[in-house]
Amino acid sequence: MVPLSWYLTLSAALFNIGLFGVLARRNAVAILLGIELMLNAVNINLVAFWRYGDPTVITGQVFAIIVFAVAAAEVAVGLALIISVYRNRSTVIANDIDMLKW
Amino acid sequence: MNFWNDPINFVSVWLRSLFSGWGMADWLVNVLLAVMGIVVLIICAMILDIMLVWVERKVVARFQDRFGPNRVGPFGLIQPFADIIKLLIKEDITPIGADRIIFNLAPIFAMTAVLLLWAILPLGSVIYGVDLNVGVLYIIATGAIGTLSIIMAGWASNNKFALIGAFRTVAQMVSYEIPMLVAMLIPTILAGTMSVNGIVQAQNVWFVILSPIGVLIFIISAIAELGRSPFDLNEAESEIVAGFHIEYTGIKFGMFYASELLHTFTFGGFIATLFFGGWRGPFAETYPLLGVFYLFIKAMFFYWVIMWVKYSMPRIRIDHMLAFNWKFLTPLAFVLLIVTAVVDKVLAQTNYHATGLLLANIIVGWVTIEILRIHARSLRKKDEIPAQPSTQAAHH
Amino acid sequence: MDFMQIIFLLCAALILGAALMVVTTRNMIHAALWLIATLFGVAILYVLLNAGFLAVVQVVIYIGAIAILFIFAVMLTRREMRDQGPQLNNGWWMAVLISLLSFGGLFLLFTNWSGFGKMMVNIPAGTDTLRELGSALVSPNAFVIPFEVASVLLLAALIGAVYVSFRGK
Amino acid sequence: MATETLIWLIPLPPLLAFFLIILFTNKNKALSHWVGVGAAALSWLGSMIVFIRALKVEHLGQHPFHSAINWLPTADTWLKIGVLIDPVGAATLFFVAWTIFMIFIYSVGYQNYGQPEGDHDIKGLPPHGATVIDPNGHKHKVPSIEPMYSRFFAFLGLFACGMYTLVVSDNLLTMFIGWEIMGLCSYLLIGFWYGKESARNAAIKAFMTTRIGDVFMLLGIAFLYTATGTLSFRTIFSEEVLRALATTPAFFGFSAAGAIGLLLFIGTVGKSAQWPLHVWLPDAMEGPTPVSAMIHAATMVSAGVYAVIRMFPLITADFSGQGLTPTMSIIAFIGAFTALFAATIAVAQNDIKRVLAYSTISQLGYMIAALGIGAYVAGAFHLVTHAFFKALLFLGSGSVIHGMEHGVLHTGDHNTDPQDMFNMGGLRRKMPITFWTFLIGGFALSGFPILTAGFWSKDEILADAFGHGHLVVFIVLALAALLTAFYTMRQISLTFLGEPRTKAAEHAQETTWTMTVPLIILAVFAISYGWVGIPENFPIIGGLIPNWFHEFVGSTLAEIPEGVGFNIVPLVTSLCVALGGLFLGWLVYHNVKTDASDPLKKPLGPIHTLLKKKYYFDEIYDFLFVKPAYWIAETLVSKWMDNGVIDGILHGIAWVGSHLGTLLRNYIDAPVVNGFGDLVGEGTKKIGASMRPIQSGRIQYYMLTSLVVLIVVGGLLYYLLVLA
Repeated sequence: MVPLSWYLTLSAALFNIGLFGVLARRNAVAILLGIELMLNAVNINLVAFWRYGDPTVITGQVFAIIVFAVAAAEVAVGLALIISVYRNRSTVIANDIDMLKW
Repeated sequence: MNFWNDPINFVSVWLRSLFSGWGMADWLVNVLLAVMGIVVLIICAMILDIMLVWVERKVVARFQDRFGPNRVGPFGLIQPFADIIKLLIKEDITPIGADRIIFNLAPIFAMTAVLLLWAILPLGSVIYGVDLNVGVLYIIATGAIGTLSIIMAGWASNNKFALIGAFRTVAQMVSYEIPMLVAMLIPTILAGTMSVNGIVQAQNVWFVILSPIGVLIFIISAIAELGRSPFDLNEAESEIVAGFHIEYTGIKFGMFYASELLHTFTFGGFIATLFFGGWRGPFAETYPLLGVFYLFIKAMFFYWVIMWVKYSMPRIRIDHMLAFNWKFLTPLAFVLLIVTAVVDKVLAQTNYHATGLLLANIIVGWVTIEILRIHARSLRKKDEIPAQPSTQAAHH
Repeated sequence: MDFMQIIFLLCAALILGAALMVVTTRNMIHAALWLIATLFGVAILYVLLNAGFLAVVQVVIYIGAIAILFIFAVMLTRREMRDQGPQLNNGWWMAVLISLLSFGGLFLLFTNWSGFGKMMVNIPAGTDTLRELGSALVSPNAFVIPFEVASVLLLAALIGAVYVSFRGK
Repeated sequence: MATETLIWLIPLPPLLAFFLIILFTNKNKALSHWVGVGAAALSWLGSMIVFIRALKVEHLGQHPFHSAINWLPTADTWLKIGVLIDPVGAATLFFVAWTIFMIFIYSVGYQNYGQPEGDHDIKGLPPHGATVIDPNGHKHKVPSIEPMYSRFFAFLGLFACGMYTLVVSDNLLTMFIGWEIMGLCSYLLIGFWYGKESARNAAIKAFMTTRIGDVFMLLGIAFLYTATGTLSFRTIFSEEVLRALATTPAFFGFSAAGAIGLLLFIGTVGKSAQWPLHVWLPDAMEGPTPVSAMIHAATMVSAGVYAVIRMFPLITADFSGQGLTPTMSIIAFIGAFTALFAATIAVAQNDIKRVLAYSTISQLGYMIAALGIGAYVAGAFHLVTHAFFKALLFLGSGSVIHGMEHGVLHTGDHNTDPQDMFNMGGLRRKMPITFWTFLIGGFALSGFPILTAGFWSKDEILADAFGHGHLVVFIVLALAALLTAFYTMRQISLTFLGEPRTKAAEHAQETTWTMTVPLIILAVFAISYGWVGIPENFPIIGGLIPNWFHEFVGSTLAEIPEGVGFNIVPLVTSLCVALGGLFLGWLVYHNVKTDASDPLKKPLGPIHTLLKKKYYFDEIYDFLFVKPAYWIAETLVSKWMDNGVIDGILHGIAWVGSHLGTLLRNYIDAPVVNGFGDLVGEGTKKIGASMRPIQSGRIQYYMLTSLVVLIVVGGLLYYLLVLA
């Protein structure tokens, strides 16, 4: 049987890979991809805790579902922003999108 | 228990004893049985698919007042095999600048998406791949994979038309998933479960009677999902040559083609399952193979209906397609869902359950038609306003 | 090393490998597709965790909607097929460092946690988790409020996205 | 409608007319004058109803029509305002209503309604006439309509409102309000032709002069209010209040009652143009003639006398019957003096209206004198009669002037003054109605025996004066009466008798009915009104008609004053002076040839000039008050006080301030405050500049930084909390 530790480790690894993506990728879309990875890691954790805790208490899954909703919203808005930025500045390189300084 | 009452189980028990007799590990036996079941199912599906090619060609020929294939074999029954051979021996071209891996993955995904559907399609009372308790969602999920395959194909071909086709497909599929899902929720509500087999079990009265409008919505959105005319914008020959599979040749194209046909048939099956009592019929309980037969008949019928629509309706414009979905189909679906839910709750455990739902559907339909009529009238009025040529000239 | 563990390890490998490809591959479309692979892996994990509903939803939402959206976005924000030039910015080694550090930190925390090596308990017979989930989502004394809030959030996001990316006629 | 309500409503219509005309109808002349005249008619109707009802009441004096409402909350009591109609009020209301109504009607004609627009008339100047071309092509110069016709009726309306308010009010406050409204209106109306320098000056003069009186009156009112805590007549005139006032001493040996009476009386002096504040009235003739009539006959001047009559109980509060109180003697003196003094001036005036003006002054003097010696009823009686015949005379003179103007326009020589009596003569044939009515008015004024109203009122005054043994007053008044008769006859003969002395006079013609009808009506009153006040004990006709007026008006007072016993002396005197004066006047002036100077010039010599110059009063006042006032204003206040002292101080302060400011700026603000501020600003800027690179605008660096911090802090915490 699989112990909880495996799941946690896996999710931690996935989370940090996503984190790396977020921090290191130049492309804004790629950054969003990283965020998706992190969210999935979180979901894995939630579901795992549900399953390894008391399965009759459904909270973990509910949280996971809400995370889905948040993820969907975040992607919709984020991509919309990126596209409109691309229209105006014709770039999606995060470091070139630095209008917001002083 | 004998073969006729429970064929699959009978076979599986026999095989299990056989394998364990050979001294296999349990989990290995399970895997082996599962694989065998899958293989058998896929093979059946494929053979059926091949026959579907013939059916398609025959029916379209009749629709178009032709004979169709009638040279190779009796009634041209051997024709599809000839086609397949032709496709197999054709040169397999991968265009320069194409994304090779994805380009090759796409048709496989397309086929996979269809075959995955068969996993939950209950052929008989006890004949089904798995009885998933989220079957209805599963259908949508596989649809997502179909979408994915098409967009992969469109993008990897490195071809404008392909890409446009892909875009169109995605727009269409993502939009029409919504009314489809909502329409599928109606049987879910009525049956109280998402498992497809459960829905079939619950259909002592065919759900088509309880929710005719739901059936219509489901069929329309299914056609859109399949990307068949009048919603075949992804391969609109007259506009974007062949859409997403413009660059495909040989068996890859064949797989797309086959997957489309099989997809259609499968959806016919699901229409039958969700609304027309699936495999149910006289003696289907006791003799499941009869159920398979019934389902096949019903599925064929709806396959034929879809073809009928395809070959008798022109393609509609993309904006019309989207507008039709967002402004008409989706709202109607939601209204219907709400009405159904309420009426179902109110009339549960009464004798008027069925009649009440039917009435509700009729009322909804009538209201919808009235609204459409009013709208159309106002539009006509707008058109009837005479335009002054002078101002027109001034404008141009 | 039993069957479950094998499957777990397989799909863990799939997940992590795909994820690594996601964050490292040069071609954005490939990255998106790799993301899909990862998501598939996660879906399988859900199945292993007896959360079938979540698995399907994962496929429907992530692959059917989000991933497709990503591919769209990538296609809309590019000039030609290939992405040349480095895909990682200059501070990537820093990012590596941070990620490793935080992973280490997390792992440290886990190991010091008592329930780390916990084993799976059997779901008591006759509990339909799907049914429970459904009722929990809509029962007033459970999660109806967060559920509604989430739906409102989605609507807001929808409108916002439309507004942001709307190119005025 | 209840009488009280009706009384409340009487002053309203003219006021409404005023606003209506000003705000809405002023573009439309006909509508305006209909509104005006209509309003006047309404008030007239109301007044008549009230008057008749008043007649029906037994002992109106004891229970008059009276209603009051709370107006101003004063501490714990209310300042009530209300309406009161007692016999005097009724009598006054009667003649006020009639005269005002007549004047309204008269104005329609006088302002040339129905005539064409003037050729080059401009607002603020009298109409210069218009040229019309008759069918056979001859050009005619005809009078043109007043450019500010509507405005005139609006002002008249306001004026009427003021007068009615004054008459019906039951307390000093509202009375004073009406009083002031009239003050304003007289200013507006005298300066109606504000284009004329003289009119402007006259307006200002009238306003200022009356203002002096009003100030004193206000003082009196204030004094009264502080003394009694009320302004309502009925409460003031109650026994105990009067006694209290009479007994409390004020100043200079005046009792409070006397002092208040004196102060109020000074107000009257201003309003009724008594010496020494008489100077404004003759100049007031600059206004259109109906205005003159309005101000000098019907309303304002009468208002002054009316006020004294109203205050009579107060003034005579400490009057024991013989031996006048100081206040009364002052009043009597001023009245008598003014009567004579004005009469003498009137003799030497040539302007038809000025003569009337001075005669007005002297007649008012009569009344005042009468009141001064306690002849209450006589004064009131003369007030009423005089109102009628003086209104008649003014309107008549207006009609004459109008006729003359017509003539002037016709002949077109504009250097003949249409108001100078020496340019007239022989108008009796040209304008018979005017002549006869004017004759009646004149005879009434000069007290033509038996027939006219004036005779009875004057005779009563003289009788009173003689009867109560104020011989000085009696003689003075008798002289004044003589002069009155004389200059009246002079006026009549100069105007109507003899031959026309100018072309204008030859071509003068009768005026329209709107002007003549009022004349006739007023003439009727001028004769008949006297008969209501014939003493019973008068020989022959005495008692044929009951002395209604005496009973009626007398009943206003607490105890009805005794009619004096009949005495032959005053009767003879008045007969003599009246007839003699008339005869002399006719004798001297019955045929004055063209361009002849005043026959009196030679015999009187310098005195005549003196009189003609009105005893140089204007000059004296100019020297005594106006010049000093100007000097004070310009030299003392403006040049020395204001420019010199005050500005000096201010400039000094400013100088100091500015220098102090410079000091502060240079030695505190610039180095310290600014230095600090700049330091802060610059410092912030520098810090910001050094910090700027941190804000690169690159999300990933932000995230990186925050994560580094997070990990460090997290590790630290973990180390501290868990490991340590």
